[in-house]
Amino acid sequence: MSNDRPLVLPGETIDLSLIPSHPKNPLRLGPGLRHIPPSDIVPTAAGELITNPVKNSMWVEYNSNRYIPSQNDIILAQILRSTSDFYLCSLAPHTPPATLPHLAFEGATKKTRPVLLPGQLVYARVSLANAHMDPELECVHASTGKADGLGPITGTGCIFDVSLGFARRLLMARPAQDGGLAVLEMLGGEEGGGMAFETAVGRNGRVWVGSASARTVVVVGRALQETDRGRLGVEGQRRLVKKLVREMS
Amino acid sequence: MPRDAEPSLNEKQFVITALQENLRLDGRELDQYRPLELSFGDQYGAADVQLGKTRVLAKATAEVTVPYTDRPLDGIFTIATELSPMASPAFEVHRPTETEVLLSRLLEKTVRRSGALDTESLCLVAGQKCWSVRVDVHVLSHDGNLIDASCLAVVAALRHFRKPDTSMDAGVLSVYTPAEREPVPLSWLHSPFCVTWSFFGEEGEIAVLDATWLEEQVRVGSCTVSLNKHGEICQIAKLGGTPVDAVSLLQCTSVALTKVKEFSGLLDRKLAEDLKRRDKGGFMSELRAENDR
Amino acid sequence: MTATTTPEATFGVLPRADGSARYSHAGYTVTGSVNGPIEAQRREEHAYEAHVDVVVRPAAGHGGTRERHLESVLQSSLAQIILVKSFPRSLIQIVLQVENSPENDYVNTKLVQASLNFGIMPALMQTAVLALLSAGVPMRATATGTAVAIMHQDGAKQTMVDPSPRDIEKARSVHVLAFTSQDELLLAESEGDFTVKEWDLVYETARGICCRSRPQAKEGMAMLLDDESTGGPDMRQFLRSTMESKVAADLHWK
Amino acid sequence: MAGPTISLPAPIFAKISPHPFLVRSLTRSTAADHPPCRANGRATQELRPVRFNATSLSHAHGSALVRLGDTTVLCGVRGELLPVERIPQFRPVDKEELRQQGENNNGNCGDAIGRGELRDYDLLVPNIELATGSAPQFLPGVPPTTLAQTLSTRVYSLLHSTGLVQAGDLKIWYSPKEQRRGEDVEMGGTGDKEDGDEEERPVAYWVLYIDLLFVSFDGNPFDVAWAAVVAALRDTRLPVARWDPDREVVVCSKTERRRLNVRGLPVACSAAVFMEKEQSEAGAGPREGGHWLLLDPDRLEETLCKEVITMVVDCSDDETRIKSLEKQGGTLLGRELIRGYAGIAERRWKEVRTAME
Amino acid sequence: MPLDTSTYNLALLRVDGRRWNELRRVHAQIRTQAAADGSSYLEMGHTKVMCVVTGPSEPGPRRGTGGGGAGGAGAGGAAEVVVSIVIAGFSSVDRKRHGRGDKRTLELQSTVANALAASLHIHLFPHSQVNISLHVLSQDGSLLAALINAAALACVDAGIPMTDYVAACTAGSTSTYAANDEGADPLLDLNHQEEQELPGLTVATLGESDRVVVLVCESRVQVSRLEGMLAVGVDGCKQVREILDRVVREKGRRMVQEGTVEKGIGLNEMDVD
Repeated sequence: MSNDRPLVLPGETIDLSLIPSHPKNPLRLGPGLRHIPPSDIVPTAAGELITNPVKNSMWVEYNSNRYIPSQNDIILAQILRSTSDFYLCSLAPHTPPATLPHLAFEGATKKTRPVLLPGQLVYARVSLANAHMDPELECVHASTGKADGLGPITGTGCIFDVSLGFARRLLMARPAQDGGLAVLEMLGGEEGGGMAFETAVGRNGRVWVGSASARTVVVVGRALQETDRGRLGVEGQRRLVKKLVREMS
Repeated sequence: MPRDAEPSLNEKQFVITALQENLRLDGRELDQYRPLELSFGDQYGAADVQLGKTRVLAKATAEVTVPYTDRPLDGIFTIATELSPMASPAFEVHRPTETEVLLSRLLEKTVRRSGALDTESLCLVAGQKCWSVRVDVHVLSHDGNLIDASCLAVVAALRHFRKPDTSMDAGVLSVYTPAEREPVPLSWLHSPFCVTWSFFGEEGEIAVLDATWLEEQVRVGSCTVSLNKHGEICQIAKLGGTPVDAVSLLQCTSVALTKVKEFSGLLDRKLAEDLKRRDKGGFMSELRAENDR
Repeated sequence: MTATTTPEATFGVLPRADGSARYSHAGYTVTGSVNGPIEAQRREEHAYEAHVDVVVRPAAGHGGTRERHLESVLQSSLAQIILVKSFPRSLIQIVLQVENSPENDYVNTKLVQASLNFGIMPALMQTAVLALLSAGVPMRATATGTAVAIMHQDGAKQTMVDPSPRDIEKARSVHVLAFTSQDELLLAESEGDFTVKEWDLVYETARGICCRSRPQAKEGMAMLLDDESTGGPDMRQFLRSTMESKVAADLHWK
Repeated sequence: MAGPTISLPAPIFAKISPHPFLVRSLTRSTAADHPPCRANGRATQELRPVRFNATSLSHAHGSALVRLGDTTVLCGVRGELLPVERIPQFRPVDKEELRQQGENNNGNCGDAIGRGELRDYDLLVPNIELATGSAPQFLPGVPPTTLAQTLSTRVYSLLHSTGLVQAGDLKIWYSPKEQRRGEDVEMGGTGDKEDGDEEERPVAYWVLYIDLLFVSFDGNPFDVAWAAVVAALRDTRLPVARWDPDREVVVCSKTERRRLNVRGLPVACSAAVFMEKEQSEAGAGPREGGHWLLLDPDRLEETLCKEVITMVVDCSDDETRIKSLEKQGGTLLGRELIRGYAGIAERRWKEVRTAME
Repeated sequence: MPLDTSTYNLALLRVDGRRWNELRRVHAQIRTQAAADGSSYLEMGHTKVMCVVTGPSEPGPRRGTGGGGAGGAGAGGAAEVVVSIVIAGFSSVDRKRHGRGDKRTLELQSTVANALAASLHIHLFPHSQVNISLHVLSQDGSLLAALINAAALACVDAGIPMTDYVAACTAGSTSTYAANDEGADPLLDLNHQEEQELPGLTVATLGESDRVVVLVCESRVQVSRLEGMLAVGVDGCKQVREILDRVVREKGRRMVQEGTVEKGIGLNEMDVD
């Protein structure tokens, strides 16, 4: 492991040389770190310590399965039931339900609000998350009033569970370059024989794969899950895609 | 108690639509089992079965005790299945769920009532002392089809198990510690296995083997057939659910028989391998190896 | 002889749990699962902190009073290193399933035994910590533990690390100690017959095993693992190296 | 925290915010003349006086009533006969094993085996009843709480590890030397060698049922429970029993009674660590803020403390022997404090001994 | 079993004098308890069961140990069928206590619940519960079958819409599991003694179809015997269905005569679909 991204365990002391010191902007701590006044910064999880001198931020990179809501995350939620003025949704099994106001949809009014059945899926943003309250969701930009992509999910397709780290990689701007994830491109590209499908990735480790052909959905879903579980590199992904395409056709 | 989350509509619908095209989410054939792994522990009587993401551990133990008054000539044989929160937070300790009850009943009927273990051979002194053989089934990970996996684990554990050797002289019973005498295997009569079918569709016309947890949540009914390799049915359980055509049930049974033969072949092979592993170096050294772990 | 073995751990053995680890050392094999933070039951809900629930399940037989005791000991210790305040009203559930424990071949053991089993405590503790780490549950510190026995071999006292059940039977006194990664004494359980001086000796030995701090920890701790210089494995080093390999595997794409 | 301006009656203050209440009473002295002390008026290092009252029960073979402040425990010991043929896993101690053991732990030969018998045949059966309404949290008629189970486990294992009772005292022997006729008697179970009937053999054991009943509960249950067990055992007198080969039963003498020789006098001493700050949001280590080591904590204090320590010592011989040490739930008690704690335990031991005599 | 088979081979008559394909006398009544929403009493030979149905109604407090809940209660999309079975101590020759926690009883409960749930249109009653409580007064074999039949009748009486009757009976075979003799005949509707000595199974089918709702076999038997037994069982179920149907129509007619209901109502409910 290279020394610029050292391994840290909870409670270990981070030697000061690693802590970025930026003239102006304040130090920003990401997940896996906590600040003990006055000046100690202590990891709370086991992972690689990542620092970004430019943004003057640092965090601990690690993978896990249990999603803990944090503001502005894009997630895939499942409607549990509807109350008088909001839906109760689950973000992950066995966690307290999140609330999604009936009016938090694009152009929703008392009259024209989407009616969602228990078990339906919505692509939403976490609008409020803190330890002492149940999280709140929205399917619309509070400022613009636009849904831009959020909202109920329809059409044939299926949910596939992946690790949180994998979901984060899928959500990266350029997964292939930053996250070493080319599998989706390949499936769409010539390796996959140009399959036609769409995906919606939730921070909470759920990926929705939609396509007219069930076969495609299965292939894509398996490709994702096996890439995640098998921790495949780009080459491995290519081989996997070839294999799947061969099997399923 | 915290219920397990229902799958989303979207998932439910898709599983069905896929199955109608003979597709399963993990790309298996409808009558195909997930990769099955069977391994034995260092100690006698510990079997670990992995069926895809489902994982069951069975451990057999024996102790001398007093037989039941109504059966003075029989030993005691119990199969304990307590699902712990390890399998899923939905299971609480000391709160048997329906899943648990049905599972333990099935194992009871398949292994115990079918007389797989000769309980009379466990009697030491009539009415006074007998062996109490106990199998604990620990479900470590629950991704569907607990029944088949557990049954295989239980049978494997019991066939792998050795109980301390005993001798009777002049009406005096002595039980030897493993250090004194090598333990002896149980007297085993036949090896039954469970094969569980899950049914889908309005008429239950789609039959699937080794359903995953998601599939189990969507299925409209199931039927567990227990057989041994001699083609003896030990138990059949289709406990309600959407009605299924009688003829297709018969087909299920005959397919089950072939699967059972595979299982018992696998088990025999594994047992043989394990025996080879232990034999080298003789018994005491093998014990030491055990401790070194 | 068991003292010289090195501990082994594997992660992600239970794909459906948030975190899991399988740990085997000195003849004990324990599988641990961690789920959480999840919704807590009414009765065990705390307004300001997460409830840590520990379930210990024996390999054979139903858990009895002895398991309850182990659970309460582990619970009180783990609640100290987990940042419980950051997840109010929630539950962190730790289930420890004993798979294998060394058997004493000179006695026919009974199924239910009420007396404490000291040997197993470190294994349980270690498994729990590993599972918590793999679940990414925020923690104040990690912890390492070990068991030490004081034997009287032909008149001479001597300490023995990770004693086997047979050793424990013969030992004058048996001790279990656990330290946090800040070298604080987290847990100390002893029974038998010993003096303060002897306990000091035990403390030193245990500390040597649990908190051997190596500045040059970065490079090749694999070989450091099984050095017998201090009689016993270097637990902290072990913890670090195992986590290192896990993290490296998780972040292979970096 | 209630500032000096607000004045609340102490009990209410204690109810609504126990932690600050205790902190306050520990930090500021009520009167100029005496220093700050615990809410219960004791100094931090001050223990409640312990009172013993032996043979309080007429029917038990031995009993004791122990009071420590408002914690009161009644302990009754009752012996019941267990013929060897009723022990399924009975296994007579064979000679060469005896010898082995003898070599292994020189001196106390056969001791380990004795313990083995006690454990394998469950000859000591402690049982703790908390659910007597002894305290608000223990309502009658509920299943045993974790605390009750934990306590009985601790008592059980301490009973065995200290070797307080010896298997020898509980064994009932039969020597056919003077009684030849016992020979042809079919003794199912006494798995002995051919020459078994020649030499004397054990025919039965006493099983000691040690029942502990919490009459009232105000913290520090283990110390009291253990003291009660020891006192009750010292008080125990078992009727002299022998094997009657004609009737093939064990007969007990009406008049003759033999007291157990209880080995040593182990005494438990517990304390709890009270933190000035409850673990703060930032989760900053417990190091910050003051702390007190509260000896012999009462119920209120126990609810507010996480870290606890219990040390069992025996100073009967010249040198202090520690029989058991249990420290958990915190990281504050380090090596030094525990070292020093031994001294406190010794002090306790002396008090208890004088109280017992 | 020598006893049984030998006598059989002589006269092709069974211990109780029946032929191989003969049902025992089935006697059934519905609307036995005026107070209940639906109720029934059923005898198959000496096996006697009574059943009371309440609901569909507001779900009561959830029972802990899987009291045989069936139907999509989780989603709240359909009614939950909850069955409770009480086996009277005097019901069998040796008076043994069946505690509520008894796993065999729990299994029976969930079997009956799931069997009924398959034919009842519970999806019409979301967020509600159908409580079926069964009392076993006397046991002489074919218990599960009797329970299912009684429950089916009671549900009809309660007027809960259903696809068709679920009718059940048992079938056996004169061959012991070891002997794989082809000469073995299948038997219909086993009594207690036959259940003890011969392999047998319980079948429940939906209406007149050959579609099997319940198939329970608890004894060792050659797989080759299964087909024969199943065929006989399914056929038996049809006979049972006829009997149940007659009982219901009979009762319906009498009610019309007595004017307790206007013509039509009592009966229409059955063919709601």
